[in-house]
Amino acid sequence: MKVKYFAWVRERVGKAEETIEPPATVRTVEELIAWLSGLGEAYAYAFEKPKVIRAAIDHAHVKPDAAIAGAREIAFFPPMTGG
Amino acid sequence: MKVKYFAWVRERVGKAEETIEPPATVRTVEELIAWLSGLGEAYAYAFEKPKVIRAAIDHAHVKPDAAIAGAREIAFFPPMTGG
Amino acid sequence: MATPVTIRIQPDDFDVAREIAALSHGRTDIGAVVSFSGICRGDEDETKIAALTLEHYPGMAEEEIGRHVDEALSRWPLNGVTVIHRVGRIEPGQNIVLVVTASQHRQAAFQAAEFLMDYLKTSAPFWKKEESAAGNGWVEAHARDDQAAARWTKS
Amino acid sequence: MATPVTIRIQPDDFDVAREIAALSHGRTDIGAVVSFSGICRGDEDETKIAALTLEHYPGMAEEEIGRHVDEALSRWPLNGVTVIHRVGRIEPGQNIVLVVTASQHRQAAFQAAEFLMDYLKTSAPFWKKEESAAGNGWVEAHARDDQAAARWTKS
Repeated sequence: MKVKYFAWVRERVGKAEETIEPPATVRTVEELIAWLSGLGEAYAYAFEKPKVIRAAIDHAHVKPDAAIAGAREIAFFPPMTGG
Repeated sequence: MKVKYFAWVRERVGKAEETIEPPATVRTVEELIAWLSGLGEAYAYAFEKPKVIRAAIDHAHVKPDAAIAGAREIAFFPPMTGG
Repeated sequence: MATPVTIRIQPDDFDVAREIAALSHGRTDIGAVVSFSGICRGDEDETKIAALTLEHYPGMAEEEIGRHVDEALSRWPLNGVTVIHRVGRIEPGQNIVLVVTASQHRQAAFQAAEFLMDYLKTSAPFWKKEESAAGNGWVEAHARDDQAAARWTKS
Repeated sequence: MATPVTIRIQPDDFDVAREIAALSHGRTDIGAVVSFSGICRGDEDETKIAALTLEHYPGMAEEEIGRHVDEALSRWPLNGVTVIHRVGRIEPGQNIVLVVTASQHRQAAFQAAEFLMDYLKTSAPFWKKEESAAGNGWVEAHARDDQAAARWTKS
């Protein structure tokens, strides 16, 4: 599945997007965040405060307990500050 | 004192302004309306529903019981419909 | 610096962009500009309108708008206010009234513009006469406009 | 006729007057047009700002704004909606965002514009980075913006 990062999540991870293949035991957005945090220091830093991170699946906002099965694109970003 | 009329009050009275000299017994806006109503058919028609008529003294909205003593200019008009 | 306030009553049309620019151009303390344009509609409650004619009470109209602008300035932190009201004959599709408010934050700009429009409708001395196929007649005041203005009354 | 809706995300500035005219020109069913312009301020909580850089999530940003425009159209009788959000580097005094709403009556136009701005602030995927003398940093979300958006939640 494709993962995208924005704003300081992108800066901390050090890339704007990548394709990942988490194990089948990773079923929800919060489980995916925990799994990503284990991929190295940059990820651990980006996701050090998981409650602050917002997520979207296929361009729609989702909650931490949302299932990731079937997702084409998952995005992680800080709270929005547009407008 | 100078009196001004606007919108359909003006049309019914048949003039935009005039100078009047009501007797000293006419002390409030509602008493002035009653006195004006007695000046002829046009006035009676203009003021036939006194509760609908709005008044201003020296460019400020006033209530029917406002005193007219000292007024330079009194205006009568229907409810406003600008904006 | 005193807050710039412009109040104009004029037969001529206005240019919304020019009025917004006049309030905000070259300033870096303004974060939000709200404009409201009131436009003459071609029908009112199913009646086709050919035109409106706006009458006003010269002198009082400016003063009454000024009092409500002062009230808005005392209620919200505004960086500028412009109110323009046209008078005379206005055809469907043409502008009638413009309110522009500028502030650091959007809520103040929105609320001040709504407040000013509600009071323009109910307390500024302007009257509309309609020309329609049914003849000419003075527009009646709407109870809903009084209700809209009443919500700003401090309790 | 379907209500005209324009949603654009662009680095270029916009022209408020042109956007208002595009919504209302030649139409006689519109009585009220409200525009909101959000402008880059030169200071934020006492810090002098040199510029902002706006990042967005292409694809989702347009869709998320579209969902809120649809919601606005279902809540209020609107005759047109335009939302333009700039991205890239923006200096103090320059435009960031524009919302224009048109309706027969002013309350619908005002409320829809406020609703759209509140949701743009809290749910459209845009992020601001500030350049200031203190260095570059991402703007933090304000609790007051979440509160502003929460008031539209249907209970």
